[in-house]
Amino acid sequence: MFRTKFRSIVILVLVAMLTGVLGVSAQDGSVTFMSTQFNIVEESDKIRTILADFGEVEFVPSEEGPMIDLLRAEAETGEGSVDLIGALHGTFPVLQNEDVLFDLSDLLAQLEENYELPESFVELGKLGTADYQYYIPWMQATYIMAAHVSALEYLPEGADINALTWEQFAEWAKNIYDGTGEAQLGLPVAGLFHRFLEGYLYPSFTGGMVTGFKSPEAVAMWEWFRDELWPYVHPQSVTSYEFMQEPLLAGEVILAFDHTARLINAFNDKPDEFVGFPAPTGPAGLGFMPVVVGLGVPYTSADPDGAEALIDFLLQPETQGRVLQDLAFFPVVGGVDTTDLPEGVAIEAAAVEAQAASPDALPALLPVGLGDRGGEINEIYRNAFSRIVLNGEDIQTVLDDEGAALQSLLDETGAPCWPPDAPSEGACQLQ
Amino acid sequence: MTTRTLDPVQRRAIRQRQLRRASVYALAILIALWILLPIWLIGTMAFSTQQDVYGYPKQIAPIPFTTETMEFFVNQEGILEATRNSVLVAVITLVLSTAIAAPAGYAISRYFFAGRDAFRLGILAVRAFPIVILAVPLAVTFIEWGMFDKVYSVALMHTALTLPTTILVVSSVFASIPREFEEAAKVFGCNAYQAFIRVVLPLVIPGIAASAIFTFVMSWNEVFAATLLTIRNRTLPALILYSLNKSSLQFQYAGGFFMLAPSLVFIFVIRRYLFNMWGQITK
Amino acid sequence: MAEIRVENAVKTFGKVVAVDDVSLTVEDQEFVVLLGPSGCGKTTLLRAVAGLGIVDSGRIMIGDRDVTYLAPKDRNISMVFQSYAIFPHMRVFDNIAFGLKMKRTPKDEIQRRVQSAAELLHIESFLDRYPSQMSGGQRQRVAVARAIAVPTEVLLMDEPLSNLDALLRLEMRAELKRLLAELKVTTIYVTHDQIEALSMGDRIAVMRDGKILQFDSPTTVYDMPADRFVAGFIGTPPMNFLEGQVRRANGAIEVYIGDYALKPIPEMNETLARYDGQHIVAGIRAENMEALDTPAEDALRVTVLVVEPLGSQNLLTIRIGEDVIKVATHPDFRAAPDQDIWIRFPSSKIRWIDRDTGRALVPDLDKLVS
Amino acid sequence: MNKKKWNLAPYLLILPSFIYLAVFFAWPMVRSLQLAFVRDSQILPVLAEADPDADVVGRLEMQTQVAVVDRTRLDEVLPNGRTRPVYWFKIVGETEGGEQIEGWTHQKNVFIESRTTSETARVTSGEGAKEWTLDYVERMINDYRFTNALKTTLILIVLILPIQFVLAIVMALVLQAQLRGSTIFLYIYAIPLGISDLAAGLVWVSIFTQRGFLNTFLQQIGIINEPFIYLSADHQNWMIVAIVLAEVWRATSIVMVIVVSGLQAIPREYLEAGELFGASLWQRLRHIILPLLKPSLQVALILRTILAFQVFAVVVAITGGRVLTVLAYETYRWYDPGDSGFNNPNMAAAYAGFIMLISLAFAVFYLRTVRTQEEAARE
Repeated sequence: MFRTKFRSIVILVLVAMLTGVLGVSAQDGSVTFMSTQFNIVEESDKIRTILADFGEVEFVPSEEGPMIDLLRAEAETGEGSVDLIGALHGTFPVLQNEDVLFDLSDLLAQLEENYELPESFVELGKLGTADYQYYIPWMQATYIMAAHVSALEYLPEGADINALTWEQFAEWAKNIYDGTGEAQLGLPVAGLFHRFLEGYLYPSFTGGMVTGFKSPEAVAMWEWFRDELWPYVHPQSVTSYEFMQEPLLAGEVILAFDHTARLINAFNDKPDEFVGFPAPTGPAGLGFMPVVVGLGVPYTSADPDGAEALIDFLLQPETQGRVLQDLAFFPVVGGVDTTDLPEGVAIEAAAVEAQAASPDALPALLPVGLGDRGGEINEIYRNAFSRIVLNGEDIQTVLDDEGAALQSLLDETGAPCWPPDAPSEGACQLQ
Repeated sequence: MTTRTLDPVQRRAIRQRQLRRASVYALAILIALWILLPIWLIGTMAFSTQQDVYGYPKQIAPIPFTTETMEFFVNQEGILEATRNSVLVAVITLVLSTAIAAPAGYAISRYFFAGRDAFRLGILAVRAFPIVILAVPLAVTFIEWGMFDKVYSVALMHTALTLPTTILVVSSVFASIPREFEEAAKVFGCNAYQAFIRVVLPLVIPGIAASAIFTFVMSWNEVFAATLLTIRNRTLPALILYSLNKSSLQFQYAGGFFMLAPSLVFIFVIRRYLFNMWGQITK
Repeated sequence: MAEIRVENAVKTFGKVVAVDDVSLTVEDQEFVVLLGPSGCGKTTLLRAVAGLGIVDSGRIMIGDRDVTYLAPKDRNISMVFQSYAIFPHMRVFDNIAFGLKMKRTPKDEIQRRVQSAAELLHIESFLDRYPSQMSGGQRQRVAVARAIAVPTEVLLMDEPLSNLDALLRLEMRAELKRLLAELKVTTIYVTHDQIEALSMGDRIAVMRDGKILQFDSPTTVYDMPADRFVAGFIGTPPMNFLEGQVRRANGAIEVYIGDYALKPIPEMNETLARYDGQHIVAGIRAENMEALDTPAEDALRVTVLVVEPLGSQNLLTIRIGEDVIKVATHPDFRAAPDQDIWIRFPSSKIRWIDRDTGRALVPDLDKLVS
Repeated sequence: MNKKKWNLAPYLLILPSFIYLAVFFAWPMVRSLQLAFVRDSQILPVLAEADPDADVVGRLEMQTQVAVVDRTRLDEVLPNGRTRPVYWFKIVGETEGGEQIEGWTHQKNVFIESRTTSETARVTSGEGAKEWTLDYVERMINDYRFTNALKTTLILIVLILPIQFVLAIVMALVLQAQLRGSTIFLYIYAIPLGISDLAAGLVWVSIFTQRGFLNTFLQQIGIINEPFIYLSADHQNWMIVAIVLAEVWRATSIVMVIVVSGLQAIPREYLEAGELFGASLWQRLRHIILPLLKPSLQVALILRTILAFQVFAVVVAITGGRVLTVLAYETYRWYDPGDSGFNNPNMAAAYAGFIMLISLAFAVFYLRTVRTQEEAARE
């Protein structure tokens, strides 16, 4: 009796050791593509399917921090496993600082012969230098608004859904509340809500993201947000809403703001029930946040030719079209066939187009130059929100407190101002 | 039953006795329900149709019964992988922890040596320390050593976390084997090693197996270290925690049940040893 | 030949001296009982002989071999443990065969020896059982069977009967005695039960505080205890003690208990003379006094406190001065509490003890303590 | 001759665990303290020549603006076969002390608009320099979320522990009553031992969520007309209630097990004596059971408190970790390199250290209070 028990334990150990050994060994000669985008399993799957058409690609989704650590470590040894990286614009300044990326100027020249790349994005890829192309723009995304058709009847009179002001938007949310008895505007407070503050509210009301952080305009904005908008926001926004497509589909909210990739399921599943529209305009313009994703090649790449070929593949209008179709990230090259888009993507595309084309458009970049402390700036905006809106603290006090934290973050990292704030010599300064 | 008539005082005493017993029963059942009801509810959700999962009001039994929701969960990319990681981590932890703890537990229970009390105290102190204090620097160290995001690094961490408990449990298991068994073996011709293998080991294996299962459960459930130490090779709890707000209700309910189910079995297996294990530690 | 010789053994645990410079020789095939209250060092001494504890200093010889530092398995000994230490995961057969297997005895011989050991202890029908399926008494038999199955000349027993109930103990006591007489092994038997010691041992070593107080045959230990402790520890009831004063009267030595004079035997005169005028303790066993229901010339009048009829005798508790003593009488002797009776002390049965040292006073002390 | 043998065996036996705990416990702990109190800053060593091994002529702070007076280009051949142009710049800059420094540096250490033509640059990296600092601790204490986390953590402990202990003692007494089927009750009561905080959180979310079981139940018996939203920023008390219930549900078993073991160690006679002398259940509990259980309760209390400081998955599952947060979750967030975290191990270490400190303080407090009571009793 005891003996058989003992034997089964021994077998268990052996099995464990074997699986451990097998689990560790995974090597091949393909191009390794590490990306901070598409690191949710469903998305990883889709991009892998697209990449399969290029050939042997090992797609490795990663968080930003570990990717930077890995590249740093590989640069030290001189030999690397990562051939190509895909990351948000905001990730690249850190890599620039580490000097781990090839200058892709030559590749860019070749690519520009075949593809039509927007000059502004190419310029972003130089990260403030004149002649060092750190990344090639890969794709873009942004944040837009979504509404269930049932919400449209509450739209304030005379308001144009494609040219709303924030005042009208708040009125709309209030109308819904008055009409249905429930707060049905959803904000992804558990998700990427900080972008809403940084890229939408602040630019729309103060004209900038950082410099006007504690300005009188900002105080007015917070007052408005607290009193006019927040009462009509669904309470579970704070605790549960990270991807707004879920509550939209579940019918808990009928009006929402989120990243295009986090709304797409709603538009795709029920294209007849949901409409997409641009963010509203504020006194200073229509602040919105385009998200640029770039491709860079670490000089430790074992196969830089393969990496460059893969960049070429990813920029082909056909590939860009498929990424748009399947993953709802928008193309950076011209000539992408948008006639046959899935309905959901088409809805988003129209809203994105309208948002960018607005005469008052005030595109706000993701924070730049904060290095590995990029996460902290988001927390400052979130803290301001929590303290002012949730806790009801005095607005000016909170903004002064958090503004001080913001200023010291900027000083310590030496980050100069980035759009929509006016460029600065040295670290960006709050007004 | 005797049919002899009892005087009223006796009858009242009997009735009071029965009443008291019944109320203890009622209390016992009430507490059992308090523990079982939530499990039943999450089980209900895990085996309801998608429609019922999203539906409101909720049902309190999985009718119609379906494995659709569980399938949805299991078929999520990464779940099987994470489950495999979790099992792997737990098994490595169990083996490592038991292998390292067994000799130490034996030493503590069988030898009087200088520093024994200090060692015991040290172990208690380790157990009393917050995991968080270890996880952060270990994560940093593992990155430096190139061991970050590996299944075995989580197992190493879990071993450190479970080792103190395992040592104390194992030592109490050994302590429950009378020293005279070993002495008898020695008198009748065994050396220390033979006495251990022939007499002590067969007797402690059930107890140690119980402690190993407990180690397994601790590792299986551990979130903090697993979340800090992994990015791609997430263990199940780490993966679920990570994708909590991103995921649908179906995912959450099924995930909750999926994590909880093995515990039902394991605790059942080791229930007889629980007091053995914890009782002696507290001394 | 397996004589056991312990020479100047010392064993300490921290500050406690468990065995204090003990020397002891157990003759070949002799049955020696180590008797004493718990904590007297008897088990420690036995374990030192077994090799389960190594003495701090001194020497232990078995036969001609110095085994002081040898491992137990190399001492060619056998042992019965207080808790039996029957392995719960082995059948009775394997338990009994354990020592033989360890010594790589041939299979058929194991079979034979286990069988005969089991028969000797009447457990041959339980060989296939696990210990958990047996009663305490049966397990005890298994423990003994295991010990005698191995061919050894030394058998050590550590309170083997203490976990049995009274009736079983009585039965096993006789059986063990018969068995050991048959086996002709040298045996050391540890117990705190003086009846066991008296009834079984060839010789008894009475221990206290790590020292042997007296090592002699049961009758000597009973009749001529070497000191007050031994006298009080052995016997049911233990020996009575009366304190008296030595006086020289008319050339004779007398010891006064109050007004009553005890008359020592003449052989003691010389020894007791040295205590003239001092206090001394007289020891006498309950059965050695004579109780009378009528006054007699040389009898002491006392008052009965308690009467305990025990069947074979009546045990009276009486008070004499400050002391309370027990007197055994014939069962026909009638007495009731508060009744006065008279007691006579036969001179030859009185043992004299030094009040301060507790040592027994005998004409030739050295004869008693060998 | 006093031949006391020095027995090596026990030391050999504990050696593996000793080494393991030293490597994976003692050392990380030291490391943790170091992380919390040491800043890794950078300073640029300016070199005499365009060569990494050249002498250092001076050091410049980060973000110093420098003039580029000369440059040289090297072509580095990489293992992948490509060549990479690498520039060295001769720079002139001023230290914080106002000293002029002129020397060479590698391109990776400066930000420069154009490597071929620009005449100014900015120092952006250098070599590591460690310095002691209290900045992380200060930042932690001044952090807006710190107060929230500390407050919530303490509130939870104060609410959860007493409920758990009362419930655990009741459970233990029920088990002690030797009902028929008590082994089944024992098993059921022990089930939560194997349930993780995360699973418990998920279970209780399913009860408290807007479309959850609680609302279903209340609506069906007619107490409410429409689903009530418990888990929202406006109803933080409800969130606390949900967390407390989840924690009581999940973590009472361990206390129960310890209490039962303690109860079993109390000789039955004591209780029977109490009963015989007419003590009611409450009196027996108050005067016999609880005093005798004190050591067990003390152990359980310390264990539970320490564990309570570490739980965060329940809180995250129920509150989302934003409105209400606890210290352990803050630790995780500061460490987390993912998009909800700040990737700052130093701050995480400061939080971890704080948790350790406060756990120890509680443990010492418990030990103290119990001991003084005992001493008082002895007098």
